[in-house]
Amino acid sequence: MKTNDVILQTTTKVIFFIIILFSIHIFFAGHYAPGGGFVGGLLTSSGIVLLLLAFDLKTVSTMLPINYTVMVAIGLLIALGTAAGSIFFNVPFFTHAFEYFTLPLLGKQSLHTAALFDAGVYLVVVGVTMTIIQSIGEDE
Amino acid sequence: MINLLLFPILLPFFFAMILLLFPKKLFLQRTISIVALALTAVFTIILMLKVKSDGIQAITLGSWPAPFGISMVSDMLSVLLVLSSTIIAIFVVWYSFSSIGKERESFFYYPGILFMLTGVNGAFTTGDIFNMFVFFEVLLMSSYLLIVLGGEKVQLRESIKYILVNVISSALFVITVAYLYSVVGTLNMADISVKIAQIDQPGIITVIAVLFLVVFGLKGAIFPLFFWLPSSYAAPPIPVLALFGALLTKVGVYAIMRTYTLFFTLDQGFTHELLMVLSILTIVAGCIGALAYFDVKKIIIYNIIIAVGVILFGASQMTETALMGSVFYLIHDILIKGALFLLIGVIIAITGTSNLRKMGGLIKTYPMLGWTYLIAAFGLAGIPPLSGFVGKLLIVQGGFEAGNLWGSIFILASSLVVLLSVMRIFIYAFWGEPVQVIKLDSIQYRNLFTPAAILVGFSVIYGVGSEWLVPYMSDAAEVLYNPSTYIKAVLGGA
Amino acid sequence: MSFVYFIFIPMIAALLIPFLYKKVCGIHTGWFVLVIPVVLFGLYTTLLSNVQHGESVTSSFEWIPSLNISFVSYIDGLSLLFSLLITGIGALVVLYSIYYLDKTREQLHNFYVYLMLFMTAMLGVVQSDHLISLYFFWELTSISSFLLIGYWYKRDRSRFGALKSMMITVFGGLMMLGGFVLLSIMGDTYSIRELIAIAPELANHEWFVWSLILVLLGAFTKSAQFPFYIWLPDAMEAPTPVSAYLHSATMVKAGLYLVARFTPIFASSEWWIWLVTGIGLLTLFWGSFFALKQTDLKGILAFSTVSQLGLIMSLLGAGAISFHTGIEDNSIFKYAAFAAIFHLVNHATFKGCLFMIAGIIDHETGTRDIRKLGGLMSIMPITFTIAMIGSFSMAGLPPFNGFLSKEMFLTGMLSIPDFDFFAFDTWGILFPIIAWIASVFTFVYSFYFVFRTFTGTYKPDFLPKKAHEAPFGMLISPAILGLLVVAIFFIPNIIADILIKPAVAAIQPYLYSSPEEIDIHVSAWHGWASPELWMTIGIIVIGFLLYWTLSKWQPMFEKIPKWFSLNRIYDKLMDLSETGTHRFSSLYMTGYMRSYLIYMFTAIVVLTISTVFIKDAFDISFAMLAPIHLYELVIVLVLVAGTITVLTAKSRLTSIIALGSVGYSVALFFVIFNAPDLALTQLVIETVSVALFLLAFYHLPKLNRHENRMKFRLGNALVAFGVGAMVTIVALSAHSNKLVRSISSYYEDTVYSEAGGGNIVNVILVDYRGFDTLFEITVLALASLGIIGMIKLRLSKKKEVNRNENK
Amino acid sequence: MEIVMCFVIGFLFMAAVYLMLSKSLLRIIIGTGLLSHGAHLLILTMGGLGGSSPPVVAPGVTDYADPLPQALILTAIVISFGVTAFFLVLAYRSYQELETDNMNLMRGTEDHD
Repeated sequence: MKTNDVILQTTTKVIFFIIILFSIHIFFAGHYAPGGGFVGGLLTSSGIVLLLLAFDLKTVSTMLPINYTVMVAIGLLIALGTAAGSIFFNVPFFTHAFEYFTLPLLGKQSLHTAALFDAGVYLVVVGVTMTIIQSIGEDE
Repeated sequence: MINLLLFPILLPFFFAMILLLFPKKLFLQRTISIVALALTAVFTIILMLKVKSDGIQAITLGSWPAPFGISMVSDMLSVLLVLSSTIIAIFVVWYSFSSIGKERESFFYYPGILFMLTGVNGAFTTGDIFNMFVFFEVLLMSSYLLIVLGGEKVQLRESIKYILVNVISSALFVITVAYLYSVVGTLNMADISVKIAQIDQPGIITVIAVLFLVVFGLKGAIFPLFFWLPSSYAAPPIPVLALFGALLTKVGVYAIMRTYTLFFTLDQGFTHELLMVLSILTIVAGCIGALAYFDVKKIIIYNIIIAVGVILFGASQMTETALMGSVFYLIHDILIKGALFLLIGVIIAITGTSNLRKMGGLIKTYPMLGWTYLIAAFGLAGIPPLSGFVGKLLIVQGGFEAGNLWGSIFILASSLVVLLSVMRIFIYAFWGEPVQVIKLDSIQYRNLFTPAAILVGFSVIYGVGSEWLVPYMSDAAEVLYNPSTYIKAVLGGA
Repeated sequence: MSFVYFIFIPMIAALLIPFLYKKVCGIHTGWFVLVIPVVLFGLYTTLLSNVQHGESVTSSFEWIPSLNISFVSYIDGLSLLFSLLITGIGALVVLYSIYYLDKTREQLHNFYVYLMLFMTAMLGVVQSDHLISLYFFWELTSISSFLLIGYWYKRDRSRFGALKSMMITVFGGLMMLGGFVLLSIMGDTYSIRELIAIAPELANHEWFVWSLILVLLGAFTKSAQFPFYIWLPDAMEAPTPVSAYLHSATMVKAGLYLVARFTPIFASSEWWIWLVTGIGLLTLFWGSFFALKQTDLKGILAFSTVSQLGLIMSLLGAGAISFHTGIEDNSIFKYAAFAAIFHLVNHATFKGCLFMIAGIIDHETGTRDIRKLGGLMSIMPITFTIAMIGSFSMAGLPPFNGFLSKEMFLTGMLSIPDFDFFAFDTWGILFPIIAWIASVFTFVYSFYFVFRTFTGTYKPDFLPKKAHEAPFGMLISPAILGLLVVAIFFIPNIIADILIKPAVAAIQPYLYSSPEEIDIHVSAWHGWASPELWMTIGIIVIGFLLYWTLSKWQPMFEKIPKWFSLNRIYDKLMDLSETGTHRFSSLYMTGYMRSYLIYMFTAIVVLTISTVFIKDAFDISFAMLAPIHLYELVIVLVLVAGTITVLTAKSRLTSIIALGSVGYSVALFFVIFNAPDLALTQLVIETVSVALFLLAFYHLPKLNRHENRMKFRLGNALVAFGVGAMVTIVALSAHSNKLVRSISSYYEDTVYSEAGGGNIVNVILVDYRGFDTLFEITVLALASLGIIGMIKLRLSKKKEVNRNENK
Repeated sequence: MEIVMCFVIGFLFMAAVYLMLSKSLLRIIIGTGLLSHGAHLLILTMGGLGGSSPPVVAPGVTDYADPLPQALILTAIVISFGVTAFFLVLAYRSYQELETDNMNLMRGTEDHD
């Protein structure tokens, strides 16, 4: 069993990074093409689940020492914070701001507060999925 | 501060997130939640005064024009409901300090309450029908959390039923919104009202009206959709029960009142007649249950159902008097139900049982508790000058004005059953031969009794000081009776 | 002076009582309390001269001015008479209670708080001109009476009696409120005076009779009229001072007051005359007859009170006839109202006195059971004398005040057949006959009460205590009342001028504009030719014979079958309210979720589908449809097949996987209907969900064994089919009724330019409707918090551990 | 196609309700899963299934599928995911505490006397 695990674990690590990269891509694509924080977050967590399958829970939690509840809270705070920023400008809540830029290589891009909001969504989704899986997994 | 009306939603929301960061620090959990609620109350009062002076507050989020973004609307009705919900939450949290237990407190109990308040306040404030669904889900999900928290056998068993019913009602909510969207192509509530008026409420809209009644009726526990409520509500600990009993059904009632005064006003001969018949049957069902059980929790729980019937009866009359009565009664019921649940919580803590037949003679050892309970009971039954009276009087009057003689007389007669059911608690628990009681230590007793008593005090002030409330109540009823101001505030112009 | 505030004096004083009770232990709390009624009595006497000239005193304070709800004190003759009764008898009762209730053994503060609360309530009832404040005080009397009856709350009978009286009187009160609200809508005012002023207009209103009946329900329940009287005998569980005060002299007369007060409004209706007179007379007879069945002294007095209240009620009804006959023809009807008030005063004196006597006997012998009593005359001579005075007055003998008013009553009843409206000329003859029979029984029970107690043989063995004369202080109050009983007989016309005529003028404003106009003179002697005299002689002779033979026929009461009683109806109702509702409720509150779901689904389906057909809303339009492609049908088939597999799967694993396949086909639908975001999300979510299902499932190995296919149940299938049909029907109709263009083109137009995005769905999610998303992730977060709580916090385990440790 | 979909959705609802009326907790939860699938498809159908391209802005395209229902569905999907997860764990905990997944054995007493 142990030797097999090593192969599995190594491949998993590779796949994990691929998944993470892909999920980040999906996340950023969201505003213009299908994707977004939600799907991105789910993909990331499935990557972590893969790690969980290959290693045991303890190893993963030392590899990724993350308190997922806090992650959820921070995600929510980011999302709320983005939306609430508009309160300080006395415009309706959730008013976003964006600007188009033309960058070398990447062409026309935009910088958008909505992306920040989506990042909050991303964090919450990862946090939630991992919390659920972790708590069920820890329970014997 | 054009975002002021969002504060009652965002403040508890924000603080709930903060609380997630350190779940085990109980002192901070308690302090922050009380501070959060107090802040919320302060901002709600500011908002209420603003609504009073400047009229309906409305904002469409994201700076989009009205039907396209999500509109939030604070009219007098919703701000009053938000205020009373916040007040109830404060007292429930205070009561929880010495009753809910450290274990629950360190597993997101306070964030759960704050999130629930977020959902409740959001549902009262939103001006978008799909957003209302989302807020419903927030408050439901927090209620799932709270009802099951602790994982006792009864809780698990009853949570399953509770969640199942709510999953069904949520699915129905979604499909009903979808039907409505198919016909009128919009989600903004003011806009829906305009569109329905344009197409003169064809039959399909009436069908959708009935579906909405069903959806909100499931939440509000009207006949014949109330069956799930009694045993589910009896499962969680008292503070949670108080919160549920005071607030959750009221959200359903509010939604019925809102949709039936804003959307479906053109076929009242059918829709409102149906609402009236169902509300009367609701009262009957509640009365039967309130008399059938010798369990203090059950008695008050069934009284929730009776009150829902009374409020909706008023709403179905569509006269200005009756609507004002309904608003009066709605707020009264939030306060008095909260108070009563906390009081019977004290009784249960003292006697160690909720079975009336095992109680007796408490008036000798706990006289203040007895008198406070009696006042609350009379308030519930609508004895003047306590809080239930003015609302009931106006509902009855409005019913007569609308020509529903029997209905109004029936409402009056139902007060007798309410009185009988709550007096039974008084007679069995406080009178009679004293039975062995658990000796509560006096500090704990005081900590439990004080919030309950103050809440009863609030309800007394609510009744005696009705004069100060009338301007607010009549503003609230005015919007229901004549929703054009609501539409104007959201869509502007027109 | 603002008399409206005086109403609240007892209530405010009540707040001080517990304090005094605690601090000043040496003195009986009653002495402090006594000051209040005495002072108020004095205050009200100052109004006597005003009222005699037909003036009235009004004062008010506002409660909810925006709804026109306020407290208005309006003191005219009628109100003043009652106010004086309330404070006067109140003072005597408090004095009596000082000796009756032991200051060491009883919780005096409670007693006096209730009593003062009651005094305020009662003053409020008789002075309120405003309908709502009248109702307020009315309910307050019921509540304080409830508390007083339940004063000895450990006794079963006290609790029973308290609840019974409250249920019946509050019911009446609620109905009365309904009547009031109707009146206020009809007349557009809450003021009784204003309503009286426009009474003729009200009479034509369709709700007039409704309001009349509802108001009468209030009056009848409070004044213990047939068939509502049943609470009064049970109210005798209250301490005797309370019975004397509330349940004979004052509270039970609130109903009479109400009838008197509303006579000017309702007198025009034959319903009013028939109901008030008829029910009154029936009650009179019923009470007097069943008084003889009683063996408890207070029981006899309770039934006697019922009967006397009926008497007064019937007189008030007869008095209303004068509205139709007018004053000119000098008919006898105008006497009726006078007689009613006169008897009301007399009754308060002699009945109050008798109750106190009953209390003394109870206090000194330890029992009220008339079968154990007897021969007390020599032991308690003073008590006996006072009792004689009271009883003879009650029996209608001279020279006591009861004789005078009884004569007037007979006069009134005799004249009823003369009235030629409303079929009184045919049925009216019954009235004097019933009145006469009832008077005979009245005579008998009066004798029964006094002579069975005081004459005959003394039976010390039966008595819990050794009997002796009552202490002096306890005798003062009944003695004063006894003196009044005699005094009124000799100076009836002075009393009439001061008290009664002003009250009558208030009842019959359509006859008199001021009390001075009332030309009624009370005399004890009407000459040999008067039929009243012969009736009275008849009453005495027959009554004496019946009393003589009482022991022969009294057992007859036992023969009346048990089920034949109104109390049984009340008991049945209460039983129904406990066990009946419980049994009924258990029929449907089964605890099975399945049955609840079936009720609810059935209701939803029936409501919705019948609305569809009633409103003729069903519609299928073939316009605007998307075309059907073959591959779409294939996915439909896959989805249906997946669903059927879920339904029929034997193992749960199969159904989970089949559910997954349904989810994936939904994702495919999203693909073909141009919803890539949805498809992506659905795919990922479906995967995670199936994983979760399996994870939860994986943890439950032991349940795997007894798996089997779902049994087909027709009931479930029908309900399920109904729901499916409903969803389809409404969906078809809704889709065929796309009456308004959707708002979504706005998003297509603005997404790039104003929102800075390209994926419209995503931009809606994070921008246009970002608020939804914010709370949608909150729901997710909450779910995870809930899950942590569920997994980690297990109080039931902990409880079990605790329990084991305690063992 | 909408008409076909209406029937498919009705069928899903029927199956869901039938499962919910069964006594096995797991089947009931599966039922709620079917219920939400039905509801999501219904929202899509009610928005109209026409529209020749996905609602992603592209040059030259005018006939987009209605984006609003899609956004609503996305919200609804996420929420029902949360609820299902919660419900599953609840079921799992109930098995542990009550040692059954039979709803008929989870009656609970309505009476306390």
